[in-house]
Parts: sequence; structure tokens; C-alpha cells
Amino acid sequence: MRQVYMDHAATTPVASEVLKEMMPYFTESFGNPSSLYTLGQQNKEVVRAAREKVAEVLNASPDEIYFTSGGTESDNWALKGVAFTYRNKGNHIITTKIEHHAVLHSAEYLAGLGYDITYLGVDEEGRVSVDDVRKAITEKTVLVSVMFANNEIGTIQPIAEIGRLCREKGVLFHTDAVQAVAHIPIDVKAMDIDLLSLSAHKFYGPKGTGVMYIRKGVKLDNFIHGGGQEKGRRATTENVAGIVGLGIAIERAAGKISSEKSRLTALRDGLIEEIMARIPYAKLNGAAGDGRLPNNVNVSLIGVEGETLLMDLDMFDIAASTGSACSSGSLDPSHVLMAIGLTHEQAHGSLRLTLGESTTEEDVAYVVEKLAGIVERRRNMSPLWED
Amino acid sequence: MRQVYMDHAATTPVASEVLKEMMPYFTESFGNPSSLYTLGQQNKEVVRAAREKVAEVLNASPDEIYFTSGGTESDNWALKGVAFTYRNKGNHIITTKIEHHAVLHSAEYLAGLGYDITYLGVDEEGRVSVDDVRKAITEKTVLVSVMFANNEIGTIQPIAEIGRLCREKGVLFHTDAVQAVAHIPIDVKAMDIDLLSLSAHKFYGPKGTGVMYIRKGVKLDNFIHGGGQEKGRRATTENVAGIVGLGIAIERAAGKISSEKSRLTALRDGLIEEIMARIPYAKLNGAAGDGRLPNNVNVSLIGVEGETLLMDLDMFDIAASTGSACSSGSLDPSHVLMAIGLTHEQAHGSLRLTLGESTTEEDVAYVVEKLAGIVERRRNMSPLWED
Amino acid sequence: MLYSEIVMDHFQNPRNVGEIKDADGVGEAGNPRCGDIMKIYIKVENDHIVDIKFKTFGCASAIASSSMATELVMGKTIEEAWNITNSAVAKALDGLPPIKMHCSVLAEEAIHGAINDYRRRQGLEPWEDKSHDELVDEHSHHFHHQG
Ligand SMILES: Cc1ncc(COP(=O)(O)O)c(C=O)c1O
Ligand SMILES: Cc1ncc(COP(=O)(O)O)c(C=O)c1O
Ligand code: FES
Ligand code: FES
Repeated sequence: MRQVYMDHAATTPVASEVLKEMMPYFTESFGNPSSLYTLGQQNKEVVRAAREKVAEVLNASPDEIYFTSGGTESDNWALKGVAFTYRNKGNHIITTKIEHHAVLHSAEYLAGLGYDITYLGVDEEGRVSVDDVRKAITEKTVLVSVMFANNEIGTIQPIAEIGRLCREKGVLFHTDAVQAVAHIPIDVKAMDIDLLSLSAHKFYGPKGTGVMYIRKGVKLDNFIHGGGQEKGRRATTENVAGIVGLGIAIERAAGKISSEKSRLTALRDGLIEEIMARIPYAKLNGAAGDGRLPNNVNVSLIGVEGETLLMDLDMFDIAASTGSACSSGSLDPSHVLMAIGLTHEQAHGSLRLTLGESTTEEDVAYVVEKLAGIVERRRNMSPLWED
Repeated sequence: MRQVYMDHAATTPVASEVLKEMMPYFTESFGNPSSLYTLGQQNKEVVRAAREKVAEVLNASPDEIYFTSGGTESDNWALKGVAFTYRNKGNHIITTKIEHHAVLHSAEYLAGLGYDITYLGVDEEGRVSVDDVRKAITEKTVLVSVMFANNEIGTIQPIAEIGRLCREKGVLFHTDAVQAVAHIPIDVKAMDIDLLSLSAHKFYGPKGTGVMYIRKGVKLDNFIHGGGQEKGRRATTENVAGIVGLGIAIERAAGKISSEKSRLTALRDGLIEEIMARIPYAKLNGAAGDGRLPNNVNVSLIGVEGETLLMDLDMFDIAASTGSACSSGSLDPSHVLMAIGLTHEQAHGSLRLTLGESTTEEDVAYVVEKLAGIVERRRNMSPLWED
Repeated sequence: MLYSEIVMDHFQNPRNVGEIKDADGVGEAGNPRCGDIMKIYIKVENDHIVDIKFKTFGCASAIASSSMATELVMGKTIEEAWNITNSAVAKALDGLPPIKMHCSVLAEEAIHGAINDYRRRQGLEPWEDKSHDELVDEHSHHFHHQG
């Protein structure tokens, strides 16, 4: 049977050429980069080379790149690091209602410690207004954190404008670029970004490795204390294989960013069109066109519950995601879908399909076909549905 | 030429059978364990199985095991987590002068936030006195953190006694068992351990994965906030391949703990004896016999500087480590060697040789042979040395 | 790699190791930060350094710096020798890692010590030594790591 993985925003497989480069560092070349002998020093070089690749892609300098255990750690470091470092300057942080939980739960934790957090709303497409950011900034503001592109609905934020504003106001600016980096060229200098988070497994690199970009000159308390790795700013024995994988993966992703953009955009728009054509009462969540990640489709199919949808799709070996309450341990529907004004019912019937390198036109056709059948069948057994 | 890796305390290669089990999780079986479809749910099972292996080895229950990015993160979590969670109960933490920097620098960071830290001294073999711990505990003490075995000199601490004392006094007890777990059977219940740190790359598992054991019922603030992974206590997309590797590696290590113990102890004692016999003025640092990790040798060879020694050994493809000031960016000699009362000169000429699965009698003979020649040659060019 | 090929060469095959029993000047420099020590012996004829030997207890870069410094100084006049700076030694070694620059300072100081010892023995005023603290302090953060 055909297998269709349409959950690339959740995670991606490690690309074979990435894995190939990682392999020696598990076994023969296993040295600790902090060690003085050749086996260690060679790995120090290897980590340096990976750092240069990341810097190149972001238009940063290599000494602004720090390796972490993932997007979550980087987000935690950004928020808590700034909050603790600048606690005598101010206790106000601005973020949005649609951030990833790594940002939101860090912010809530800080709120519990007495910090003052502003959660900006978004418009119905999920876009933050630069003017809202401007109005929210006070004397006490130490950080603005706005994600580059949303993981659920794919909405892209006006990052360069927010960056410029923050720079003018002398406020630090962090962006979670975990979902964006493989799809949108990022230039930390041109975009006035001070801190930025990445996660390798979202762009065909290994799970458990990430990046924190810290602009030169930005003072930031360490988050993980210990040995002197990462120029004394982030401790732990370097995950050499993982870092090598991250380096190759980001270089690879940057190399195909524009060809993949056109290819995926066409597939995405085809998928959206077909769903709209084949499934009654389907609604697109988030922006259409250029304001949306090229690989993201998010629709509400009211009358069908999201978890049910996923299980049904799984029967056809289709992997997808939902913002339905039933699929989350917390039984709250997605905070992102709520923030763009969806009703509970709409959030409940939401379906996210995120495309990737492996996605083909046949996959799109297959998914639409199966989805249409599933929706019809489940709507027919719903008491809310009258046709 | 013969290659001799004698720095197993710094890191170990991933064992081939461990790597073999990890492989599928980079590519075909790459699903996010939080996803509802089969590809995700299978990995949830796989993570569960690894958790059970860890629990089994520590005599813990699986829901007391949390996966982290390494020993450093676990140590940070233990210290900062307890400090923040119990800040209304007390602000006093007891640890020792010979902990790993992951503990010491976390403690220093907390001191900067107003916490009161007691750093207990050790005897000349590097052992903490249970009585000193008892005397240091006050009404305000919220945590005692004493490492299971030291990474530099291999001294094993009276963990069960300290655990019993802490339990009696109602104080939480954390132990950094990063160096111990592959060499000493650990029973968290019998030893009254509340929190414990592990790091996979010290026992032939992958770098970038670790464990935090949290005894059931212990309240502990999260350290990395975000998604609901690890029962909501430690966020980030699970590093599935890494976790699988950790699970197999710990099971494997536990399976050979007693055979390796006798084999390594014999090699270790042979190495120590030969060094003492062949090199004048050599001094063993740390305990002899059962009070020392079976794989650790640490000697001071005064008149030769440690970094020089390492570079010379590297010319013979021998990998080792030192506590010399010159090898450290900070230009301070090892805090552990200072704590056991070595002079600067002795710390300066220290050499750590840590044995592992690959170590043979021939390796030991080769190292002694080369080392004796190096020491003689370098002593002859030292102004401090008069023969 | 931590060190350049030239550093490794001078570290492995140091030139001019030893002592001069009837030296005309002996200089010693110690590094208060890491505890290393370097001793330099010179033989002077017609205001020229005609022989030089060293003994060093220290890291690879201290040993290589001593060796390179003796080569640079050999045959020079006293004044030329005085003016050879630690950066010249480091440069001749094809560079040293930033955290190891202070090791080359040791070589400059030991040579200055030997020259001033020679001048004192000749009944001359010792020359004034400048301080290198700026160089030694350029790496203030912690790097120490042992697995
Ligand atoms: C926008 C965003 N930020 C942060 C993260 C966290 O990344 P990780 O799970 O790799 O820590 C994710 C993905 O889970 C994400 O989509
Ligand atoms: C005793 C001890 N604790 C903690 C650590 C930190 O482990 P990691 O570097 O894997 O985070 C190490 C090794 O570096 C160690 O030896
Ligand atoms: S009906 Fe079961 S969780 Fe919603
Ligand atoms: S002489 Fe000690 S660091 Fe070079």
C-alpha cells in the first residue's frame, strides 16, 4: 500500500546523505572535542566546520552560533536567559498567543516568578501586527519574541519589520525559526534578529540537536551550566554526530530552498484546491499564498473530530496532525486555532497536512481521495451533521 | 601503529550492537512519538521500552525515568529544579568541592541568585565524610548533591550512607552517577537516592542523551519547558535514536558490570604498579583498591607538565587526560586535585588514564613503556629537575 | 589542531635544550597563572649572543616558544635580542592559540632576564622590562574541562 507521510512539521527523517556523514562520529571518530589528542582535536574541527555552515546559512558569524539539544532548549534559553540577565533593567516580555509551547510555557514559568508577559493577539490569518508590538513596548520591556512562521497554520510573520522596530527601541528580539529555516531565506543581520532558535529534525537532520544564534555583543546568562564547551556558553560534551548532521542538513536545505519552494507551493495549492472542491464545508485556516509556508495546509472539516480523522487516515497509511482537543492530553483545542478566532467546533475538526521532500502529486491525489471518503463517512455518523 | 585509547572517562565510542539498534530510527522509523499515527505510536513504544531498561538497571520504576540531553542537563535540572521549587522552604544546598563543573557551576549560578551553598571538603583520597554532611545540614537545607564516583580520580563516595542520612533528615539527595553507572551496581531504592544523573556516552551509548531519575513523589519544577513530552516534565521532540541507544547501552553495561569489574581492576592495578615501578617519583592520586573506580588511574609525575605529557603520548597514538592548569583555558589546575591537597606542581604533572572495554594487557604494557621514556626525556629538559 | 606544525616540530625536537655551565647571563621566568617555569642561559662575545640554552617546565607552547626564542636570539647583538618580542616568537611559530599567547611571554621574559643578568655582571644598569599583563588576561572565561 502507498504510504504518505504528510506531517513534516512534526518531524522529518534524516536524509541519507546526512546520515552517511554522521556515521563515522559514532564509532571510529568518537573523540571528545575538548580532548587534546588528535582524536579529540579532529572532532573540534568537525564541530567548527558545522558551525560555519550554520553561520553561512543565517548570514551570521560562526562565533554567534551555539549548538543546543533542540528548538525547545533554544527557546527556553532565549526567554529565561534574557529574563534573568536583564532582571534589573525590566521585567516585561512581549510575545504572541500563537507561539510554540516551548516559548509559551517558558513565558508562563517566568510569569510565575513575577515577570510581566504580554501575549499579542493575531489577525484571522494568524499574523501579528507590527503596530501592536510597537504599542506594547514599554520602558520595562527586555525582550520581544515572535516566531518566524507558525507550526500549525504556517503563517509567516513580518520578522524584518519587527526586528527593525526592536532595534530602534533598544529591545532584544528573539525569533523561533524552527519551522521557517528550510523554507524562507533568513538573514539575521538584514532582519535585525538578536536571538534565533532552530531544530535539526525539522530539516532532515537528527532529533536532539538545535541551534541558538546569539548576536555578537548580546549579553545572555548561560542556561545549561558546566564545562567550557561552546566558548563557555553552553555546557555538555558535544553531540558530535548530531552536530555534523545538523551542519550538513542545513547546508543541504539552504541549497534547495528555492526549488523546493516552487515545487511545494504548487503541491500545497493543489492540495488546498482539491480539498475545497471535493469536501463540502471545508475551510482553510491561516493565510493563502505567500504569507503561508509552502509546505503547510491546515483545514477545518467541521462535523468530523480531528483524532478520528487521523486514525482513519492512518488506516490508509497517511500520517497527519490535528489541533483537536481530543488528540491532546489536555483536552484543550489548539491555542493557535483559538487565537485566529476559530470556534471550538472548527478547531475540533482541524487537519494539518505538511508536505516535504518526499511529497508527490500522486500523494496529494491519494490523500484527497481518501480524505473525502473518510469525511463523508464520519459526518454521516455524526448527530451534528444533517445533509 | 598501535592506537591506545585510555580516556574512557571523557567519552566512549558507541558500541556496534548499540549503533545497530539505533539505525532504523534515523530513517524509516523516524516518527515523532507524540504523533497519533502508527509511525509515531511505534516510536512511543520504543521510548517506553528504553525507559524500562533504564528503570530495571537502577531498580527504579519506569515512570521515575526522564530522558535528557546528557549528564550536564540532568545535573542542572537537579540543582536548579530543587532550588527553585523549594525556595520558600530554604535556600541552602550542600555539595562537595570535587563535583563535576555541571554541578559546581550550577551551584555558583544559584549562589549568584542568593542561595547559600556549602562545598564540603574531602580527605586526601577524595572521600566525603558522612559526618560532615550531617553537620552541614540545617533547617534551611533543601538539597544534598554528592557525586557517586569522581571523574578525575575515581574515588567512590559512601552514597548509601549519605542517602540514608538525607532521608532521615528529610532533605532531598541528588547524585551524579555519570561515571559510576557502568562500574558499580546502583539501587536507587536501597541507596535512598531521590535524584540521579546519567550520560549515555560514558557507557558506549550516543553523545547527547542522558537520564534524570526522579523518585516518585518528589516535586520538581521543570527545567526545559514546552510540549508535553516525558509526561509533561521535560519538553522537546524525543531523540528516539539516541534514547534507543541509551537503553541498549545501559542494559549492555549492566550485563557485564561484574566481569568487567574484575578484568578492569586487574588491568588498573597492573598499570599503577608498573608506573610506580618504572617511573621515579610517581604518586597515585585518589584511593587504592575498592574505593576507586575499576577503570581509573590518576598519577602525578612531577617535573613534567600535563599538556606536554598528553601531546607526547599522542605522538604514540595514546589518548589520555590531565588536570594540569596549562591544558585548561582558565589556567587553574583541576579543582579536584587541589581539593585532595596536591601542590600546584603535583596537579601540574597529573595524568589520568581511564580504561575501558577495549583495553588489553598489551595496551597497558605499551603505555607504561612509552610513558617512562617520555617522562625521562621531559624531566631532563625541566629546570626544576635535577637528577 | 591545537598547534601549528612549527609548534609541534619545536615541541618534539626542541633546539638548544640544556644548560651552559659558565654562562654569562642566566634568566628565569615563571608564569604565576599556570605555574610554569623557563630558564635561559646565554654566552656573550663582542656584544653578540654566541650560545644559548634553555630548560623549560611547561606546556607544549611554552617548550616550543623557548626553542623558537633561542633560535631567534642566537647570533644577535644584545640589543637586537632584547627587542625580540613574544609576538615575534609566536609569529615565527606560525601562531599560538589565543589562550596560549602568555606562554610566549615567558620566553621573552626569560631572555630579558638573562640579558639583564649579563648587564649586571658587566656593571651596567639593567634595562627596564615592560609588563605583558594585557596579553595574559585576554581569556577571562572558564575553559577547564575534564570529561
Ligand atoms: C515552532 C516550533 N518551535 C519549537 C519546536 C520545538 O522543537 P524541538 O521539539 O525539536 O525541541 C517546534 C517543534 O516541535 C516548533 O514547531
Ligand atoms: C561526573 C560527570 N558529571 C557530568 C558530566 C557531564 O556529562 P555530559 O558532558 O554528557 O553532559 C560528566 C562528563 O563530562 C562527568 O564525568
Ligand atoms: S471525545 Fe474523546 S477526547 Fe474528545
Ligand atoms: S606554560 Fe602553562 S599554559 Fe603554557
